[in-house]
Amino acid sequence: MTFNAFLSLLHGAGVTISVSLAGIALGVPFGLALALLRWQRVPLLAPLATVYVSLLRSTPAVTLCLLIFFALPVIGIEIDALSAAVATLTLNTAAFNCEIWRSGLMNFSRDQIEAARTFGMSGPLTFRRIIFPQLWRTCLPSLVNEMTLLIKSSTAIAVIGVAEITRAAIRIGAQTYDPLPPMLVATGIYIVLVLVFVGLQRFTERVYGHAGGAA
Amino acid sequence: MMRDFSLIWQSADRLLDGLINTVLLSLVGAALALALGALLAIPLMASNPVLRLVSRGFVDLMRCVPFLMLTYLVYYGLPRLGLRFDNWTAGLVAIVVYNTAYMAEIIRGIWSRLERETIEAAVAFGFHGWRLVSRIILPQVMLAAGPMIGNQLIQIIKDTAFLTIIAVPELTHAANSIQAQYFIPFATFITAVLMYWALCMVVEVGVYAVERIAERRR
Amino acid sequence: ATLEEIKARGYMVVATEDDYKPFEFLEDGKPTGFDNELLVELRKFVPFEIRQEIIPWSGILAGVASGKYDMALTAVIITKPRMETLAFTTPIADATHFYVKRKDDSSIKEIKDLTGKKVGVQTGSAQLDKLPELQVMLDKTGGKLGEVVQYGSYPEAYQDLALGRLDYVVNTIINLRSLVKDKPEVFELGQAVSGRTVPAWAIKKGNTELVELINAFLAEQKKNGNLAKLQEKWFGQSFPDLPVHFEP
Amino acid sequence: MTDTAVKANDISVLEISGITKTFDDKVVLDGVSLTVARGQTVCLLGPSGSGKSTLLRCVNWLERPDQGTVLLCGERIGMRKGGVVPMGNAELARLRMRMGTVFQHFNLWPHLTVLQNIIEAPVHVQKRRRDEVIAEAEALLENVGLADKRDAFPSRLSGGQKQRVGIARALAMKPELLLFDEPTSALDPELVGEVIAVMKSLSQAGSTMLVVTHEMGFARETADKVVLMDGGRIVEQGDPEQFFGNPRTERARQFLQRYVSA
Amino acid sequence: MTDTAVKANDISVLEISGITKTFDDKVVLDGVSLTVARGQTVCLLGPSGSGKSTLLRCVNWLERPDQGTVLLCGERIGMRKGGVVPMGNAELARLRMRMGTVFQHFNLWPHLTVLQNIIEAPVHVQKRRRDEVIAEAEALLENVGLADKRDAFPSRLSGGQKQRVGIARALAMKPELLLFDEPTSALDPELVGEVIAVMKSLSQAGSTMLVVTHEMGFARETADKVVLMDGGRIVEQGDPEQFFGNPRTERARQFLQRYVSA
Ligand SMILES: Nc1ncnc2c1ncn2[C@@H]1O[C@H](COP(=O)(O)OP(=O)(O)OP(=O)(O)O)[C@@H](O)[C@H]1O
Ligand SMILES: Nc1ncnc2c1ncn2[C@@H]1O[C@H](COP(=O)(O)OP(=O)(O)OP(=O)(O)O)[C@@H](O)[C@H]1O
Ligand SMILES: [Mg+2]
Ligand SMILES: [Mg+2]
Repeated sequence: MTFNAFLSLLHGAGVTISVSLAGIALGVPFGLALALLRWQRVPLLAPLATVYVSLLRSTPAVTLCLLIFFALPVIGIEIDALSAAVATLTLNTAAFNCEIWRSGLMNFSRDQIEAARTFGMSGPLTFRRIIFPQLWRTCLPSLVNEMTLLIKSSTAIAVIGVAEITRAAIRIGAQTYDPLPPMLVATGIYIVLVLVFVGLQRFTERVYGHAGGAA
Repeated sequence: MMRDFSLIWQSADRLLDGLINTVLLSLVGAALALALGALLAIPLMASNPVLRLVSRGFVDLMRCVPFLMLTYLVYYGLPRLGLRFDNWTAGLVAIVVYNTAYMAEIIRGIWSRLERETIEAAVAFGFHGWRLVSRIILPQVMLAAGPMIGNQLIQIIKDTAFLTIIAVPELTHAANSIQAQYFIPFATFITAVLMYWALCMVVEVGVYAVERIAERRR
Repeated sequence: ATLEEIKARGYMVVATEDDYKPFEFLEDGKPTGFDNELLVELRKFVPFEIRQEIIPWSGILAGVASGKYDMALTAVIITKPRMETLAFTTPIADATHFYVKRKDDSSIKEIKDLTGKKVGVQTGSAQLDKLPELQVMLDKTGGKLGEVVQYGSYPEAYQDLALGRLDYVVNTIINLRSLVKDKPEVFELGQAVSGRTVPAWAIKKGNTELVELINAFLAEQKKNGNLAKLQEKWFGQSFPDLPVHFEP
Repeated sequence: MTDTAVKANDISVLEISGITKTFDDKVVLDGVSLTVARGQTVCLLGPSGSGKSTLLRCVNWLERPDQGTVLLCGERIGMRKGGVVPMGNAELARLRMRMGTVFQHFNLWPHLTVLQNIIEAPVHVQKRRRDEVIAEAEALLENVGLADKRDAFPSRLSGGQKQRVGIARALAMKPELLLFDEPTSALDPELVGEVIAVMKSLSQAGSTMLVVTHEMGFARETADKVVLMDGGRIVEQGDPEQFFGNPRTERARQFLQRYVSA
Repeated sequence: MTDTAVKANDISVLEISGITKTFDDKVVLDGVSLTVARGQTVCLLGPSGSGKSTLLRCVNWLERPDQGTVLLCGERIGMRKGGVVPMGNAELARLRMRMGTVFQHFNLWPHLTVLQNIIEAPVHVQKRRRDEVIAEAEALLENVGLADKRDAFPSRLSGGQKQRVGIARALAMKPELLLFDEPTSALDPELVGEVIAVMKSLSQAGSTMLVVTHEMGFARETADKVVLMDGGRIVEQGDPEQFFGNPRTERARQFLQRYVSA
């Protein structure tokens, strides 16, 4: 592998990082919003969220990406490749995150919510002050699971010409007929990247592990 | 578009073969990954730091490695060490090893936030080891983790699609073959998505049933 | 878009692949290869701007089908099923199918030795469609086609061939020659296993005016010798007797 | 004991009438009516499963009764004027804010420290000034003997300690009506005395309390009115002297007898 | 009251000596020694936070004491012979199986019905025959007045009902030693009477009990020995007549005084 090839891998890594971060930053709160709709059984919106989750979870990311990029313009919505990539990852991960948040919400202590209500806390205030500070800790391992999957599956966006790490590696391999070295380097980059998230999870668990617990 | 679908109808047998492979791989993969994931959660929660470190190392490694890469390693790498699987087995091994780690982490996450008191009560009544895990802890975890485990089961179904690179003739493999042959991507995708959707529905019905059971106990 | 629409808006969009050496690939991030050099000439030929998108094969399929790209400027092999949805330009090369085998495998010497052996091809590829022709050849010697394994792309098939999971792989002469040149110690080129096969650029079916414009360009390239020069440069040989219209 | 007659003339802080509640075909409350006048301390007695907790939960509308009305200082809880349209959450919250509840199972918030548990609602619901609330909370903690646990998390407290935090948390709201669900059931006798002292001083300061309890001593000494429930109904109510000295119903006699023998 | 003198001559079912336990630099138990003879009922009294629950938790080794030994029928708990090597979980479980615990906060298993909660350990730990255990469990449920809640889940029970299930669950183990952590704290007086009747009959059938309680009446009537803890130490122990009638220490006098006044 030449130095230039390595540079193009690094460039791919930059694309993967920025697209993944955008997907996570948008997808995690979007998933939470969907979960709240379902948890509160909001009429009309809750069933819609259910169908959304069901459909989006079963659509492969590559397919979703192609549909967004190539099919949306047919109905008059023009979208550039990078936005389509971020939209793909966001919409996809939000469906999975919704289920994670919902799982946490359903298991949240009813007694604590009741205590909050008797103290006159409104729904949003209860959520902000009582539920969420505990909820995210319960959901963290699974959320990070989903983040790792998102980063690794972000290669799906290559199909519309966004050259992230894997695509960069494939391009190098296609040129040299020796796919292994660029693939190994790409894998190494993935491992380092995901390790940052996993490490942050472990660190957070250590810091917040002691406070709380069941009252 | 109608003509596209009629072209697909002509290749229905290929899609059906793919679907059967996908179902088999998902079913066996999911069952094994869930069972092994539950087992792996035990060392993850162990008080012995060595056990904990080793199992966590495995889990975090799997979470870091791209699934495609793992599949490559199992299929093309292991033969160099003298371990040779056919593509179906290699695919299954990759799916199980990879998803076991994810399942274990999901289960550990819920487990670590179970009410300590109910577990202590069980310990005080003489439960320990596997029986404590299987009778008191896992049932509570499974009831609480329904949607999260459902997520991962759906990931397994979709992971089978990656096995197309090692020539496992599953659903995506069949769909790709048809779309490239006739150059009709969208009709093929829609057909495939509908088929995957049907499979995921099975998972969703299961998750819903678990939620019902859990609801009655809350 | 039709030629009229293209002229009106002032540009056309073509899609090329990024991992299809020697037709199109990237060298230090810059597109190069046979098709990319032709694209330089095409830009000079047409009276409008040409925008290029570099996309993997599966994206090209979807893009041309949806009309986002006006032309797949890549070596799309002309087959009957594809002609149902696509229009093809004048062929740009010869892509008759050959087989490749492991160098150390002495059991295969000629076509009839292929009987019952395990073959790898790309899924949904033209190569797959061509296998019946090999079947016919084998029939003549009383043999039969062995198990067919379909791969997502060729590099994996070559890997499995090297590992001994396959006995031979079928692909176009151009690709195989390029492969054998790179890995002479592992692979060895065999004989032709199909009749004549040609690749061309693909345009959405019905867009005849655009096809005609591109055909005019290719005819000019043929006449001024540039096409032959590029074929020589990238494929190691030229194909002077390519048909203008090809019916598979 | 304070003068019941005078207090009863005041406006009722709580007026429960005809509350019925059914769980899975099982009638848990069966037409319960009860009033608590300003400044009164009403004790709710009754065997396990008689519906005492459920009645309290109906008062702050955690449980929606099937029938009946609950009025807090004349304002209807849970239903808008007219009694057909259910109240919005914001309205409910405003009414609930005026009641303080101490739960049978404490229900402390595990992610907050003792002090944070206490100031949470006054600061974020009542929007009172943080430093002022903290000062009050510290005084309350002093009162219930937990000044040193100020920054501990609930999981580190013993049962009695948790319950005392629960009481402090309810008091910090300065509520018009205090609801207690067995506030002393997990406290040892020493602390029961202290807590009762706190409650008495509250009573004198004009607070109104509805207390579910098994502490007959407390009921006898502190209550202005004693109510005995059984099987979802009120079987007897009256002032404690009469109730404990000379119960009118057979059921009450039976209930008290067991108590004396235990 | 049964004859303490005779019982004390029997072998000790429980022998605690010199237990010390520290949490974050805070000494919670400070050299506690205590024996419970076969058939004895020992009541543990003391103010909140004095370490009563922690002592019980040390007995079944849920909490590992820093120092001291616990013997169950002469067998050391938590440590292998020699007292250096900690016990394996299986060994510990075998010993714990012989003790039944009723928790202050019930700690029922939420995923199991009332009946399943009761039969879980006898069937799966003690490996007794299922139908036999079910029959016994039903009889126990009858005893504690919960026959109709057989198939309900714990979340649907009132506080007192949960506590009674907890008691039935412990009794179903037919344990050699029963540990109660405030078993009656959430019960009404009527039930306290019933539960105490159950406990008395157990006592007569030869069961041995260590009971943390705030019910002075119960301690006075049922205990063979009363132990007062304060600040992690035993400040006084003796037979109930002497303890309640004529306490030796100032601390006990003070403790009892509060109780009487409450
Ligand atoms: N969510 C519920 N679903 C079904 N039944 C319930 C539910 N909550 C309470 N019950 C039943 O209603 C009855 C009354 O319960 P409640 O908690 O009001 O009793 P209580 O008088 O407070 O008893 P305790 O003194 O034991 O606390 C009980 O029989 C209980 O089993
Ligand atoms: N895990 C723990 N970490 C730190 N301190 C603890 C822990 N568990 C208990 N304590 C402290 O130990 C002391 C004794 O607690 P314990 O639960 O034994 O009291 P108790 O006598 O049972 O009181 P109560 O009657 O209120 O139940 C308390 O001060 C408590 O705060
Ligand atoms: Mg109650
Ligand atoms: Mg205690």
